[in-house]
Amino acid sequence: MTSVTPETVLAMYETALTIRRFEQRAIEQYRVGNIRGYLHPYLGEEGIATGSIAALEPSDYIVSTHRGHGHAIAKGHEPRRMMAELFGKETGYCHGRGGSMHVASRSVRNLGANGIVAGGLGIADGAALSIKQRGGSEVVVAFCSDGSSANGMWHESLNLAAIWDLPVIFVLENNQYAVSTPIRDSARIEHLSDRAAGYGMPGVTVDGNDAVLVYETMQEPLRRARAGEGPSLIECMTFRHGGHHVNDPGTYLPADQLAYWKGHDPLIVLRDRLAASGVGEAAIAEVDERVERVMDEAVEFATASPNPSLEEFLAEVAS
Amino acid sequence: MTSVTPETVLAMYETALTIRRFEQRAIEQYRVGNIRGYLHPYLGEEGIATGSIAALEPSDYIVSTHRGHGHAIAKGHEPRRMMAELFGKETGYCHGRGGSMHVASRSVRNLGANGIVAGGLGIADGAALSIKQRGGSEVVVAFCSDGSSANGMWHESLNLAAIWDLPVIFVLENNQYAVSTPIRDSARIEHLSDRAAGYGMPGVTVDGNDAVLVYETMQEPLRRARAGEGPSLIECMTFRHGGHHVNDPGTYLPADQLAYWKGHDPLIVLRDRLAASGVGEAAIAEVDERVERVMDEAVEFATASPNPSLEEFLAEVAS
Amino acid sequence: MKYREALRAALDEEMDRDPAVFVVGEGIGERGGSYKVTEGLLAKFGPNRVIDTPLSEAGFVGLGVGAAIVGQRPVVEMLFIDFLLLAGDQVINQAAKYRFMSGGEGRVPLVIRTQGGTGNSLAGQHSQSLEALYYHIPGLKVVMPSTPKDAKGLLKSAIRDDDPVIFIEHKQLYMTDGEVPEEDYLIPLGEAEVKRAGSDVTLVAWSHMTLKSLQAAEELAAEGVNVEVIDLRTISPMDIGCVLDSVRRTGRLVIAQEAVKRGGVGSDIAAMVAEQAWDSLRAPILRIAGKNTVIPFNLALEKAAVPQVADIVAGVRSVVGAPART
Amino acid sequence: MKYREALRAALDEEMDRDPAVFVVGEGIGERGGSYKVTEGLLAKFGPNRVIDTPLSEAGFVGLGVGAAIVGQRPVVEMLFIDFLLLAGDQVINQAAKYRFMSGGEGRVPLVIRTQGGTGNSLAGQHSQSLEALYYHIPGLKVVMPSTPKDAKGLLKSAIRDDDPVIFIEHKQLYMTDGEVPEEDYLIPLGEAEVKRAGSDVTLVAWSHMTLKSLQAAEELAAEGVNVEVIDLRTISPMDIGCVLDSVRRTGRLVIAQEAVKRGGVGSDIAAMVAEQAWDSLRAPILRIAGKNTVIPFNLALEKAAVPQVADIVAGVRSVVGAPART
Ligand SMILES: Cc1ncc(C[n+]2csc(CCOP(=O)(O)OP(=O)(O)O)c2C)c(N)n1
Ligand SMILES: Cc1ncc(C[n+]2csc(CCOP(=O)(O)OP(=O)(O)O)c2C)c(N)n1
Ligand SMILES: [Mg+2]
Ligand SMILES: [Mg+2]
Repeated sequence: MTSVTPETVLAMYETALTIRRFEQRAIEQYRVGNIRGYLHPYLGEEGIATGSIAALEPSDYIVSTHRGHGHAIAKGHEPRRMMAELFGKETGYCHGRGGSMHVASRSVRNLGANGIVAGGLGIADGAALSIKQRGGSEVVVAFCSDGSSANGMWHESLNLAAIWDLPVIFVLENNQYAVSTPIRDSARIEHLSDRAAGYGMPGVTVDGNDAVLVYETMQEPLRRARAGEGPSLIECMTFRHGGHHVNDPGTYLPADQLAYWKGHDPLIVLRDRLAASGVGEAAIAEVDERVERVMDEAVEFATASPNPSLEEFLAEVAS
Repeated sequence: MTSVTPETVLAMYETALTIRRFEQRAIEQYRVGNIRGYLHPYLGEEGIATGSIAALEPSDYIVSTHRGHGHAIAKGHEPRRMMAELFGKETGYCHGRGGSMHVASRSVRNLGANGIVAGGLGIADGAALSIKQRGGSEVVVAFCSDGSSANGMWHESLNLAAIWDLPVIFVLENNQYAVSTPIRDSARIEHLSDRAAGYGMPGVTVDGNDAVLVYETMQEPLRRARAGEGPSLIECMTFRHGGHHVNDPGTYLPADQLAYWKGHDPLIVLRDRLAASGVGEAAIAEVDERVERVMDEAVEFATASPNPSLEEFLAEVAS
Repeated sequence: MKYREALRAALDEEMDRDPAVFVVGEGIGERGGSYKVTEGLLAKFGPNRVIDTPLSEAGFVGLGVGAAIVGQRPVVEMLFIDFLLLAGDQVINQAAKYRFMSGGEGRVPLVIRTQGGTGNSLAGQHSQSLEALYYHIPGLKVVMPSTPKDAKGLLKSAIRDDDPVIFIEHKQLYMTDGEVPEEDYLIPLGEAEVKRAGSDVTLVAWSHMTLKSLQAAEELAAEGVNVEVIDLRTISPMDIGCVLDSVRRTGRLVIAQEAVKRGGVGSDIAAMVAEQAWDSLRAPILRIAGKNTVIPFNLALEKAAVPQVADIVAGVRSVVGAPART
Repeated sequence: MKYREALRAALDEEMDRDPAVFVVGEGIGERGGSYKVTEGLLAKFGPNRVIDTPLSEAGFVGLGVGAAIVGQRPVVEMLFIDFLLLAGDQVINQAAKYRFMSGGEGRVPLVIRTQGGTGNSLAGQHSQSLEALYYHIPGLKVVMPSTPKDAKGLLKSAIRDDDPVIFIEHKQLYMTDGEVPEEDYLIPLGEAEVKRAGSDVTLVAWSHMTLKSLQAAEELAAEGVNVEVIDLRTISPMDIGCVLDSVRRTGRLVIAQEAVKRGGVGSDIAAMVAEQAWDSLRAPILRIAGKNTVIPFNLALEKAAVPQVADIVAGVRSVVGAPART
């Protein structure tokens, strides 16, 4: 266990809050018709991306999911260019061609969100293999979900990483539902992390809503990976604050469970951590204000940005 | 543990010997050009199909593999029509259209061999689901291989069977090699049966070259399945007596390992079991003779049989 | 009745009629499916015949194949045709080939219901038109209805068919309305329908493109161009005879498809007609199709990637205007 | 030099030239691959660049995609094109779309080497010709060389290409012999080659069918029929210009493909030529192709399922004999 400095906790708080507010703003913009398509909010799960990515170096890679805004922001994507992508604008990370489910950027080593559940896990292995081939010490964090664990790609990717000692950390975000299907209907085991043993890799289950705990839990897997000792699986328990996507009311989520997890909100947990590490309200208020400014600016930027050029697109695809 | 009667042991011996001699005859026929394509001998692995299928009722189903002659013969396919199929003759089980990798028959409830490793496991789940839907008590034995355990289909099929309590028994034939790749290079665990825990199903590893032990090991999984308590995984350790297919010299197989397993030949083990249960040489000799006759007849039948009608085929596919 | 309601009625009636029919897919039970096609079926038929699955696409398609082989009539719902690629082996190597490889003894009465197409800004992995992939595979039938009436009658026929059928719906059709007969009826697989009679040019389409083609025909009628619109309804087996008859009368053929032009079904139609109605053709065959691109997220780009009514109108005009060869 | 040796030489040279190039697949190391293409590479380049994988087709194709995205140049060997269906999502939804969906920033310099075709009595799941499936997908290039020289030059170009390339070999070609230049050379993707010049009729083929077409041309020459044989070599991007030029001279086109006719690449060629060389065509375009069947195990049936030299000869005769339209 590393001791986490107050600065680190405050930085995590800022990351988590940025994700929270980004999602809330994105939903607002969706409601007024500025954003279309699928939008899968990370609301309630911020602790995982925040804690796990805070433990990384900028040179480390991540592979994201369909619920990927949190991963991207934590890895350093600019909220304004993220928002612009959600708007489908030319200034977005994918020049409006990818949208929410395909945000990616070399600049921050985010290998990409994915519209196919588990579809990015092989990509994570491949990036990790190339690190190994080049003798590098970077790590790939592969975010995946409870639903993905039922998919063959999840199995193949964990096994390949294990047999080749690839520097991958599989961070499984167990929000306990795949759309309306509870994980207990998709797996007959208590902890998905128990599957790690079947690949001969360490697996652990932790509270994903405690960013600091996630951060600390990352340390040993990171050491292992950088030392060439192979992959690990970290299952982070969490829960959505709402529907599967912006148009899903999510009424199937049990009220009591939802209430419990909303009470155990990652931001509440972080505020307690801040208090415990003696960070004052003033410093927190400063962060709160900065985040608001960044969000205002992000929405303005996205709104003011031009659409992609139709002519350019038609030229690209001529034939 | 059920006590196995001498009659049962003798019947298993006949099955195992039939498989052994069938494969040897098929290889002879391949060498002289009467059989073409891929032919994956079951030589050395006879104990598994023999013991597991001896424990079944005729109404139970099996799903087979690319190395499927043993499963088919044990389930009751006629050697002559099997041989005819390998010859590509009209009298074969698939009228010469399928060949060695696609032998199947409703009559004995063999849902089919498969050219795609792990490709039949979903089919096994589906047959099991329909048994459950109809309230039947039949069981599906899904044969699979060490190589198949690295495939996503293996994972998905075991998990679906587990969550729905399907009456499937996954019999994993671990001959320790996938062509020239040793299983230790494909899995970082001691026993593949340890993966069963990840699906919440019982898993066990046994000596696959001891047909009687395999037969006994089947009893509890069969009870579970028939009682609607769900699937099980039985890993049966074994080893090929030669190459992956008839044209593979298999020189990569370690000599000492090969020697050990040849000494632990399923037929030798069965002969010891026969001796132990007091079955006399006369009874055994009778079986040996009968098997030879059946094999002679099978080769004669296949040789004398007509090829499929080209006209009929062209009519079928007209368009 | 709405297209999605017609599909639901077909499932409901067939499940009533035959206990071997069941549905399986992601979120099709309590939730009623992403497009609400299976709504209410769980309550009526119970969890034994309306089954929610995990995200194991290859697994549950394989499950459908196996259940079908032993006599059930599974209707597997694949949320997006894009995801059917995860079960490519099960569809193409298993379902499509089992009958032939077993020497004709084995049958696979499996229906895979799925949907494709653009229009909802779902980007590259949720908007494809991939019918050509399955059209090319011996052993598969491919159905792509454009109206509620066809959807119901064809789905019922697909369920009763003894071979695997890929039943492809379209995102933009679920909420469309149309007349659906009161009485029980079937529409046979492999029969095209002339959705609008005409004499100047034959316009062939299927699925959502049929609706766009009919709109185009309306506009062209105003210009005095008399377009015959044929809806293939089933693309495999294809009712090419219906197309040939029409072309022999009109002498001109335009094909409108949402899928990418290269290697699309339209190319096959063009090749067959050019081969078999050679002497009747008075102008080159025109294929109006999707552009050579991944479907973009941005709405305007997405629209530009696939044929719109205006593109069809312009295309037909150019063919009708072309100097006739006699 | 044999076809398989030419492929090996290409891999060897590119791995020497660029440390980012590596090969991964089933049994390609010590064993040298089922068709012995990678023999000797493990000894020379070591296990870090010559990697044996378990039977995790989707996994190791995905691995190739990921390695390519971060700058490696993986050459993934898929034993049979039939098995590539297990990685359909990785090829079509991931590799093919990454560049576009990332707004052009991401590139996937991945080569998937695989092989297809009939001739070895391997039955339905090991004998398919599935190039049409990948030909239809924007973002993929598809190469199908017929000679050792082309195989080497095209594989080297494929490895240096920054987009995913499906490189399809043929079972019957590995042991074929041919001249291969001593010096280092490349053959650009997307260039067809006139393998035999002629004036009476254009015969288009690719992969193994090119060899059968050249034999057919020989036989026809004896009858005084002068056949121009074009080997597409790359089917996507396709050098349709080469075909059009030829047809404009000969006025007649025959296409020979091993794949099933329905929805095959040949239909696309026919449609393009009928559209763009309409006035030059003096007879209907003939497509000679595989029958509408799963490939049978029995040798005689297998032969009957795909075009043989005699079928091509007969087909070309019928087209040349057809009354010319002027
Ligand atoms: C392979 C695949 N199957 C199905 C879908 C449709 N889909 C998108 S998200 C989702 C639920 C995923 O649940 P989970 O994997 O737990 O991730 P979560 O949404 O809870 O973060 C489904 C079924 C998909 N995108 N990809
Ligand atoms: C999905 C798939 N991948 C690869 C192959 C080619 N292949 C056929 S058998 C085989 C080895 C299989 O080894 P294993 O699964 O252990 O079965 P065994 O041959 O040892 O019985 C391979 C790689 C195949 N048929 N299917
Ligand atoms: Mg979830
Ligand atoms: Mg094995």
